[in-house]
Amino acid sequence: MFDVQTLLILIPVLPLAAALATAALGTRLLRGRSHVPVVTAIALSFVASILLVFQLQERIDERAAQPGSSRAAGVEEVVARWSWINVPDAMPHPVDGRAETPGWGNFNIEVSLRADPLTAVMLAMVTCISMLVAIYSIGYMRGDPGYWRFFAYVGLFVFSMTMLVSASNFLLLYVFWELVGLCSYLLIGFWYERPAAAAAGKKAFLVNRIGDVGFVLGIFLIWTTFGTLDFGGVFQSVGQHAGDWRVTAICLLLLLGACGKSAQFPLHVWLPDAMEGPTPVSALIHAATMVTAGVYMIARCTPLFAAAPDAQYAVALIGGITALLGAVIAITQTDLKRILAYSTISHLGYMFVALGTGTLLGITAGMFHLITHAFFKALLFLGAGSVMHAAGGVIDIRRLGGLRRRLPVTYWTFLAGCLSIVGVVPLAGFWSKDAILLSLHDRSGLFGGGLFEILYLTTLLGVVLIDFYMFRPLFLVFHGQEKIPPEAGDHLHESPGSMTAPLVVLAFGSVVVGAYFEWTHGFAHFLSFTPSFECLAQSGHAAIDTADKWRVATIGSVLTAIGIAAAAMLYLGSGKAVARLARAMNVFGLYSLSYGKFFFDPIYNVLVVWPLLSVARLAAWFDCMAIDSLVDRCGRIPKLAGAALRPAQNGLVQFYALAMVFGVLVLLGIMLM
Amino acid sequence: MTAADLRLLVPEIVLIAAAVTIYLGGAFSTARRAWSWIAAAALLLAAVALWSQNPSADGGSLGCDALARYVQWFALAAGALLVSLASRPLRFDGTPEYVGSLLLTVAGLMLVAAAEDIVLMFVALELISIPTYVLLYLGRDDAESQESAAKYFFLGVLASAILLYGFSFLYGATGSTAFSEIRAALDGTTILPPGFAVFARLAMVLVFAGLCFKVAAVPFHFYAPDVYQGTTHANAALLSVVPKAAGFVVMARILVAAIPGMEPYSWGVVLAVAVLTMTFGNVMALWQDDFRRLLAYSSIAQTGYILLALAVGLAARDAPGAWNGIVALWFYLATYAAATIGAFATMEYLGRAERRLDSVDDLAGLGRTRPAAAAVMAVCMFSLAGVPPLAGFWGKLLVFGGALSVDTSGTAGWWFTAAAVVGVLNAAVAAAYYLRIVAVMYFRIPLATPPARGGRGAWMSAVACALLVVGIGIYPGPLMRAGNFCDQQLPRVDAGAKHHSPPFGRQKNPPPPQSAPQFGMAATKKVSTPNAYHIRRTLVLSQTRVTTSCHIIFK
Amino acid sequence: MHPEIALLNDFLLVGAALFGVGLIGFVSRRNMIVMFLSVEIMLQGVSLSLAAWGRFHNDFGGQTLVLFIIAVAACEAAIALALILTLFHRRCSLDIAAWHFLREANQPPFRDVPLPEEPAERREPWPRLPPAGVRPETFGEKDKYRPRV
Amino acid sequence: MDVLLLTTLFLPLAGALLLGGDRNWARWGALAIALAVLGIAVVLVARYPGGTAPFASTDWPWLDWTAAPIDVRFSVALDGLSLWLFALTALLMVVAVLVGWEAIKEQAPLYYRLLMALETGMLGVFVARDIILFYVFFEFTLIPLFFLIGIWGGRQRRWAAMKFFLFTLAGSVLTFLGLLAVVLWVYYHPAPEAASGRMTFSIAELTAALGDRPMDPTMQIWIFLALFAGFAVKAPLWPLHTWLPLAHVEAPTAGSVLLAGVLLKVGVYGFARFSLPMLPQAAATLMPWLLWISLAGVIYGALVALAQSDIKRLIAYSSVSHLGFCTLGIFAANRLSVAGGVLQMVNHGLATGGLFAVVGMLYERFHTREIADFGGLARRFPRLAFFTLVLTLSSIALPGLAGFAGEFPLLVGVFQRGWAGDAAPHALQLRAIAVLSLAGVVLGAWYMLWMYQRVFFGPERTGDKNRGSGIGDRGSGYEALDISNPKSQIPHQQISGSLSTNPDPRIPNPDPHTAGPYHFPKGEGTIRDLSPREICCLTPLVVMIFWIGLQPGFFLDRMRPTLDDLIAPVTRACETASDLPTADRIPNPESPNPEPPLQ
Repeated sequence: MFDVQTLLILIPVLPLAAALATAALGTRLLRGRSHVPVVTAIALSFVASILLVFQLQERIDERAAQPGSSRAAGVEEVVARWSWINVPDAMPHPVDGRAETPGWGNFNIEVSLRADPLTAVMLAMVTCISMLVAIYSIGYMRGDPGYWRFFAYVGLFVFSMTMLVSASNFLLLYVFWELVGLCSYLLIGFWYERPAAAAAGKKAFLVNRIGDVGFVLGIFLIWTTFGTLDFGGVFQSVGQHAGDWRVTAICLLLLLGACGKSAQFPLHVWLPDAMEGPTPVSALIHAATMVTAGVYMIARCTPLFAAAPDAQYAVALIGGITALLGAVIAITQTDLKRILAYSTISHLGYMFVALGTGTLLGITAGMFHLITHAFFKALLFLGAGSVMHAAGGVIDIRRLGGLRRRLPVTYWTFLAGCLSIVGVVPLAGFWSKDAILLSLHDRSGLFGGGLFEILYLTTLLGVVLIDFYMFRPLFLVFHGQEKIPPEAGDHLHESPGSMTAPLVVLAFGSVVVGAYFEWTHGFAHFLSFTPSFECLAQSGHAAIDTADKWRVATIGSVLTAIGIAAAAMLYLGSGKAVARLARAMNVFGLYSLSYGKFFFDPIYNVLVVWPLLSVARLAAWFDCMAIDSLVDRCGRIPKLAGAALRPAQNGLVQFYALAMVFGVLVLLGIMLM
Repeated sequence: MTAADLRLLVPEIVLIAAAVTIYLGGAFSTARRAWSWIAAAALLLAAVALWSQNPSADGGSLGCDALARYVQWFALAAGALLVSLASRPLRFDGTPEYVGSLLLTVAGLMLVAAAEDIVLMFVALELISIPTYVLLYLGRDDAESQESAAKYFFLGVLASAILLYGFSFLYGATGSTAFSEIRAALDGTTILPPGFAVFARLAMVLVFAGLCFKVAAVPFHFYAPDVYQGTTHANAALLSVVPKAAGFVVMARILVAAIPGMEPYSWGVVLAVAVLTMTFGNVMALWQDDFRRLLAYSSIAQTGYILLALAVGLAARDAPGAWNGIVALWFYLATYAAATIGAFATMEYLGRAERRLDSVDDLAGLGRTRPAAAAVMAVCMFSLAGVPPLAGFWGKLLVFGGALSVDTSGTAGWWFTAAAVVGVLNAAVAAAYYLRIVAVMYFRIPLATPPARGGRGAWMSAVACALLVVGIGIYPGPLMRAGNFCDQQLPRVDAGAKHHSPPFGRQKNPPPPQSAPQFGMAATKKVSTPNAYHIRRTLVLSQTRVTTSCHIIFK
Repeated sequence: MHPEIALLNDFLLVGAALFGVGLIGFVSRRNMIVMFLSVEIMLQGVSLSLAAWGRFHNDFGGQTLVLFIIAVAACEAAIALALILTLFHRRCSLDIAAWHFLREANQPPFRDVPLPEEPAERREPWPRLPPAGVRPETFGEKDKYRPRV
Repeated sequence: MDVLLLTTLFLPLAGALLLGGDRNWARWGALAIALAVLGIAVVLVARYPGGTAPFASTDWPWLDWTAAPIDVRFSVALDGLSLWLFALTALLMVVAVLVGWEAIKEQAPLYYRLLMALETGMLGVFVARDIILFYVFFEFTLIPLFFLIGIWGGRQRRWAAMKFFLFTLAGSVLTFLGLLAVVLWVYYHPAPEAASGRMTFSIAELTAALGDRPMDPTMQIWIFLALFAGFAVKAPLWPLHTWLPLAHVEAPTAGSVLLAGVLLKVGVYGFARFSLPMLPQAAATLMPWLLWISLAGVIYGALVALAQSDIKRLIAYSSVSHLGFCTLGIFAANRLSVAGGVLQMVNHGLATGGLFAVVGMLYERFHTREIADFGGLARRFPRLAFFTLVLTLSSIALPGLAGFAGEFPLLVGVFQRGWAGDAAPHALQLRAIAVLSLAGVVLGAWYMLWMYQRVFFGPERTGDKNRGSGIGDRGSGYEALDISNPKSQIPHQQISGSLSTNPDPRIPNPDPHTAGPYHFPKGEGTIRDLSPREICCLTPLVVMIFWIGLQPGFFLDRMRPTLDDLIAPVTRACETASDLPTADRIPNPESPNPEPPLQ
C-alpha cells in the first residue's frame, strides 16, 4: 500500500483535510479539543515521510548495487494528477536560434509532486518539527479564544510547506511560496487585537512580496528562456545555455526571492518583527521550516546555479554578510526571541554560504546544517516559549534571572540547545558547522577560491560570536541571583508535561542527530542521489584527505571553547566587565550600531516607505485638483462660450434685423467671390 | 383649372373650407372645444382625400411626387397633434379663429410641398406665415405675447421680402417660374447670357437667406428665443414644426433640385451655416431657465443637424443608394418634430389656464408628483439628445453616416468629417441640457404639484408623440423607407457630366445602385412649354386662394 | 449694349435702389408704421425688378408674381396696422425699441440715447396748421382767380 | 439555445416594464427574474461547445431598408470572449438585487425596474453581434445607471450622475463615429467578387472583410483613436478615469457593484472586440503608447488608492489599477496575455463586486465609510472578516484564488511580449513595461492589506457615543453642489482639513465633533454579523473565486479559440511592423488588392 506515489500525495493532503475540518467544526464542535485532528494528521504525515525516506533508501541501495551506474541516474518519481492550466504553444519559437527544449512554449502547468532524496529529507524535517511544535502548542495556546483558528492555520501551513517542498514546477513552487507567506501573515497577526502584531504581519507579507517579485521575474525569464516551467525540462536543457546572461539573471532573481523568504541581508527586516506572533509559530515557521524554503529553493536549482558561477559567488557573499550581520546584532539584543531571530538569520547565512560554494560537499553540508539547525533552533525557541509561559509573557532577559532551579527541564534542554548550536563536539551543531567549514576550506582551494578564503575566516569569527550571543541569555536568564518579574505572579513553575515533552525530544534530537548522520555517512550519501545534483558529481571533486578534516575540526572546537570561556567570564561575574566592554565597543560606535539593529528599519522607512506614501498623497491631490478640475473645466467650456454669445440676444428687433442683413451680406460675399 | 388639378387640391380645399366655416361660425359661438372637433374632422377628411388621390395625376404647377406626399402626410399629422394640443383655450374668450388659422397653416404647408412653381410657392409660404402672425397674437393676451407677435411679424415680413427678391432674380436668371424650366435652364447645359450666372448665384443666396429665417438658422435665428418665450406652448410647438418644415421643403425643391450643378461648393455655405447653427444653439441652451426658451435654442441646434444633412445632400447628390442627406433630412425632421411637440404638449398638459408652467424649475420633482408626465417628457428629451433606444438616435445615425460617406478623396470629404466630429461633440453638449431637465424632474425635491389641467387633448398628443418616438426608435424601417422614396423621386440632373471621385478613395466601380422600386410611383416628368393657356390657368388658380384668405382676415 | 438690356439694367438699378432704401429704412427708423412702410417699399422694389424681368423675357410669370405680391402686401398691411394698434394701446408709443423685454436673462435693458437738441436758429418755419377753432385768414379775393398760371 | 439567449435579454426588459406594486412585490419579482436569468446563463455556459462559431445565435433583420443597402440586424450570439462576461453579469445581478434588499426604501419599484433595465443593457452589450445593436446597448446602460446614481446615491449624487453620463457620452459619441467610419470603409471597399453592395453592420463580416482588405495605416490610426476615446473612458484608462471614483462613491451599493463588476468591462471588451481585430496595424504601431497608458493606470491607481481615507474611494481607485492590468493584457496581444486579461476582467468583477457589497453592508450598519472610523471588527464580525479577507486576497492576486489565475498568465504574456523573441520594434520600452508592471502587484498588496488591517484588526473601538446622524445621511446640506439648477455654481472649495484625512478637498471635512470613530453602543447585539441574506449574497462570489483560482483551465479553454482569432491580425501586424518600421513600408503583400497609396 505504501508505494512512493500514495505517500507523496498523503503527506500534504492529511494536514489540509485536518485544517479544513478544524476550520469548519472549530467554533462549535471541537472548541477545546480542536488540536486533535491537526496533531494526528501531522503525526501521520511524519510517519509517511519516514516511510518515504526508507522507500527511497531501498531504491538507492538497488541503484548503488548495480555495477558502474554509480550515482548518475539519481532517484525520482513524479506524480501529476491534475492540470491547473494548459495553453498550448503560447510562445513563438525563439528567433535568435537558441536551443529549443522539447515541448517548447506549452504553458502546461500541472499539480505535479516529485519525490527525490532532497524532498524526502525536507519532508521529514518539516513534518517532524511541525508535529513537535503542534504538541507543544496544545499546552501553550490553551485557553486562547482563537484556539481552533491557530490549529487551522498551522494545518494549512504544514500543507503549504509540504507541497512547496514537493512541487515539481516553478509556478507551483511560487504558488505555495506565497501560500506559506499568507500562513505566516495570518499566524504572525494571530493576536490581531495587538496593533503591533497586525503591523508585523503586514510587514512580513509585504517584504516577502518584494522578494516574490524577484522570484516571479525569475520565473518569467525562465519561461522566455527555456519555454517551459517544469523542473525536469529546465534542468535538462540548462546544459545548452551555459554561458547565456539570462541564466545568471535568472539565478540572481531567484536569489532575491530566496532572500525575501529566508530573511537574508537586504530583506531580513521582517523576521525580528515576526516575533510578535505566538512562540510556537516563531519556532515552527520563523526558525525551522518557512525560512528554510529559500535554502531549499537554491538547493533545488543547483543545475541553474552551477551554470552561473558568478551567481554562486553572489549567494555566498549574501550568506556571509548576513551571517556576520546577524551575529553582531544578536550580541546586544535584550529580547530573548529577538536574539534567537537574529541567530536564525545568521545560521541561514551560513547555509547560503555553504550552498554558495557550489560543490556537492558544500551543498550537502548546507542541507545537513539546515536539518540540525531546525532541531536545536526549534528547541531554543520552544525553551524561550516555556520561559515566557512561566514568566507571564516577559521575555526581556534583563528582567529575568536565576530561573535554573524553578524551570529545571527548560534549563537543561535550553543548555543542550545552546551547546549544540555553539558546536560542542558530540552534538549535532558541531558536525554540521564542521562540514560547512570543511566545504569552505575545500572550496577555497579550487578555482576562484579567494572569496571563499575570506568567508572561511568570517565563519570562524562567527563561530566565536555564536558562543557570546547564545550563552549570554543562558547565563543571564538561568544563572545569577533569582529575578522574577511581577507579571509572573507567584506561580513561576515548570511548564506542563505537554510542553516539556517536545523539549526533551528535541534536545535528544539535537544531541544525537548530528552524530548519527555523520557516522553512518547516510545523509551525504542519501542526498547525493538527487537527480539535480548529478551535474555537481561530474565536476569531479577529489576526496578530502582526512588530515584537512581533523585540522579544521580542531580549529573549530578550540575557537568554540575560547568563546564559551570568554562568555562565562563576562556574564557570570558582575556586570562591570560587560559595561566596560560595551564602552570599549562604543568607541567605534559599534555597540549603538549593533543595538540599533544597524538602523535598517529607519533606513527603509526613509528610503522606501515614506517617499512612497508622500508620492501617493501627491498623486491623490494631483488626481483631485489637476485632472479632475481639468475635466470639469473642459466641461465648462461650452458654458463659457454660451456666456460670450448671450449678449447678442438683447431683444431689439432692429438689432436682429441688422444682424440678418449682415448675415445676408456675408453670404453674398462668400458666394460672389 | 383642369379636373386633375382640382382633384389634386381636394385636401387643401377641405381644410380651407373648414377654416372658413370656423371663422364664420366663431362669430356666433365661441366654444373652442366644439370647433376643435370640427377641425379634427376636417383633418381626417383631408387625410382620406389625400389617401384616395391617385398618385400619378399630372398637375401643371402642382407636382405630386413622393416628397410632396411625404410632407403632406407630415403636415396632416402635425396638424392633428397641434389641434388636439390647442383644444383647450388658455384665454377667456375661446378665440375659435385660433383653430381656423391652425388649419390654414396646415393647408399652407401642404401647398408648399406640392408647389412646382415659384408663384404658387410664394403664395403657399405666405399662407403659412400670415396665419402664424394671427396665431401668435391670439395665443395670450399679455404684453409678452404681443411683443413676440410684433417681433415675429416685423422680422417675418423682412425675411419674406428678401426671399421674394431672391425669387425675382431666380425668375430673371432663368426666364420662367416653373421649377422644371428653371432646372433645365440652370443645369449647366444651356449657356446663360453673360451676366446671368451672377444673378443665379445672387438668387441662390437670397433665397437661402430668406428660408434660413423660416428655419431659424444662425444669422436669422434671433427671433426664435424671444418669440417662443413670449407665446403659449401650442404656438411654440407650431412655430418649431410647420415653418421649419416649409423652409426645408423649399430648400429641397430649389437648392437641391432646381439649382443643381451650378456651384460645386454651394454646400460650403450650407455646411458653414449648419455648424454655426448647431454650435450656437447648443451652447446658448446651457444657460436657459425658461423651458420654451430652452427648447427654442434646442430647435435651433436641431436645425443645425438638419442643415448638415442638407449640405450632405448637396455635396453627395449623386451618391447611389445608401447614404445621402435628403433621406437623413426627412427622417430627422419627423423624429425632431415628434419629440418637440411631445415636450410642448406635456408642458401644456401640466399647466392651467392662468398658471402656465414656464421655467424648468417648475418641473422639479415631477418624477414623484406626476410620474406619467415625467416619463413622457424624459422620453422626448432622451430622443432629442439622440440616446440610442429612441428615434433621435437613428436620425443622428443617418446624418453623421451621410456626413462620413461624402468622398474623402477630395477636400469636401475632410470638411464633412470635421463637421461630423463637431456635430457629434455638439450632440454630447446638447445631452447636457436635455439631461438637466430629466435631472430636475427626477432628482429634485418637488416644490409644488403641477395642476395638470391642460386638457385631455394635450395629454393625448403628448402620449401619441412619446409612442411615436419609441415606436420609430424600436422599428425605424418604414419611416426610413418613406424618407428614401423622397430622395429617389427628387427630379435631379444626371450628374454624369462631372466626375465624382468615390469617398474613402473607394473603388472606381461603385456597387450598382438599387433599381428604383416600382410602387406605381411614376417619376413625374413634366414638360410644359409656357403658353397662354398655362399662364391663365395659374393666374386663376392662385387668384382664388389669395382672395379667400384676405377676405377671411378682414372679417 | 442692346437697348433691351440697357432698359433692364435701368429698371433693375431702380428696383435695387428701392429695395436698399426700404432695407435701410426698416433698420434705422424706430417708428413701427414707418418700418412696415419701408418693407412695403422693399416689396415695391422687388415688383419693379420682376416687371422688368417679365418684359425682358417676354413672359407673364413675373407679372403674376407681382400681382400676388401686391395682394399679400395688402394682407400684411391689414395685420400690421391691427397689430400696431394693439401695441400702441399697450405701450402708448409707436417706438419698436419699447418692446425689448423678451431677451436673455442677464442683458441690461435698452436705454434710449437722447438725441442732441437741434440748434434753434436752423429750424425751418414749416407751414403749420393753425390750432383748430380759429378761422384761418383767407387770401384776398384776387389771388383766388389768377388769370395765368 | 437561441431562444434561451433571447429570454435572458427580454425577461429583464419585461420585468423593467411590468415590475410594480409595493416594495415587497417589486424586490421579490426582481430577485426571481435575476435568478431565472442566472439559471439560463448557467445552462448556456454548460452547453457552450467551444470553438469559434457563434453559439445560440439569433439573426433578425432590424432595418431591412429595401431601397438602400443598409442592413442593420438584431443579431445576438455568445462566443468565447463574451461567454464569461455574460455569466458574470448574470451572477452579479443576483448579488446586486440582494445587496440592496433592506437599504432601498423609497421608490423601490422604480429602483428594481431600473435594475432590470440595466441588466438587459449589460447582457445585450456582451451578446450583440451587430455594431449598431452593440452601440444601442452600450448607451442604453447609461440611462438606468444615471437614475440609480441620481436618485438613490450618496451626498453628491446629482453631480456624480451628471458627470458620469456626460463624460461617458462624450467619449462614446466619438466611438459612434469610429464605428460608422469602419462600416463605411468596408462598404466602399467591396471585395471584387462580392457584388452584393450590402452595407453590412455585422461584426463578424466586418472583421473578416478588414482581415483580408486592411485599411491603410493612417486611416486606421485615426479610427483607432476615435474608438479609443469612447472605450478608454468606459474602461477607465489613466487620464480619463476621474469620473470613476465620484460615480462609485456616490452610487448606491447595487449600482456600484454593477458599475465596477460589469460596466468597466464593456470598454475593455470593446477594445478586444473592435480595436484589435479590425485595426491591427494601428494596434501594433500604438502598442507601446497603449501599454504605457495602462501601466500608468496600474501604478497611478495603486498610489492614489494608498492615500485614500474612504473605503469606497479606495476600492474605486483599485478598480482603476485592476482595469489597467486588464488593458495591459489585452494590448500586449499574445495568447497568454489576452487570456489572462479576459480572465482578470471576470476576477475583478467578482472580487471588486464583492468588496463593494461588503462596503455597502458596513455602510448599512455604521453609516460611514471612513477607514478611520472603523477598527477591530474581526472580533465581533468574524464572518464578515472572513469574506472580506478572501475578496481582498483575491484582488491582490494571492495564488490559489482567482486573482492569481488571471494575473499570472497576463504578466507572463506581457513579459513575453517584451523579452521573448518576437520583440516589437520598441523592444526596450516593452521590456521596461513588463518589469514595472510587477510594481502594481506590490503596491496592490500594500494598500489592500493596510485597509484590511485598519478596518478589521487592531483594538476594537468600544465607547458610549453612538453617532446617530451619520455624515452619510442623505439630504444633508449639499444643495449648493446640486448641478441641476444652473444658478448653483460649484463653490470654490478652500482646501480644508489636512490632505491625509480627506484627499478630495472639494468634499469639506466631516464636522470633527460628530465624525469621531464609530463607537459600538454599550449594549450588546444591536449590530449583528452577516445576516443569512448577506451570506448567500457573498458565497457565490467566494465559490467562483476559489473555482477560478483552482481550475482556470476550465475557463481558458473555452475562451481560447475566439481570442486567437481576435489577436491573430495583431500578431501578424507586429511581425510585419518589426522588420520595416519606417512609414513608407510596403503595404500588406498578401492582401488581394493592394491599397493604392493615399493621394
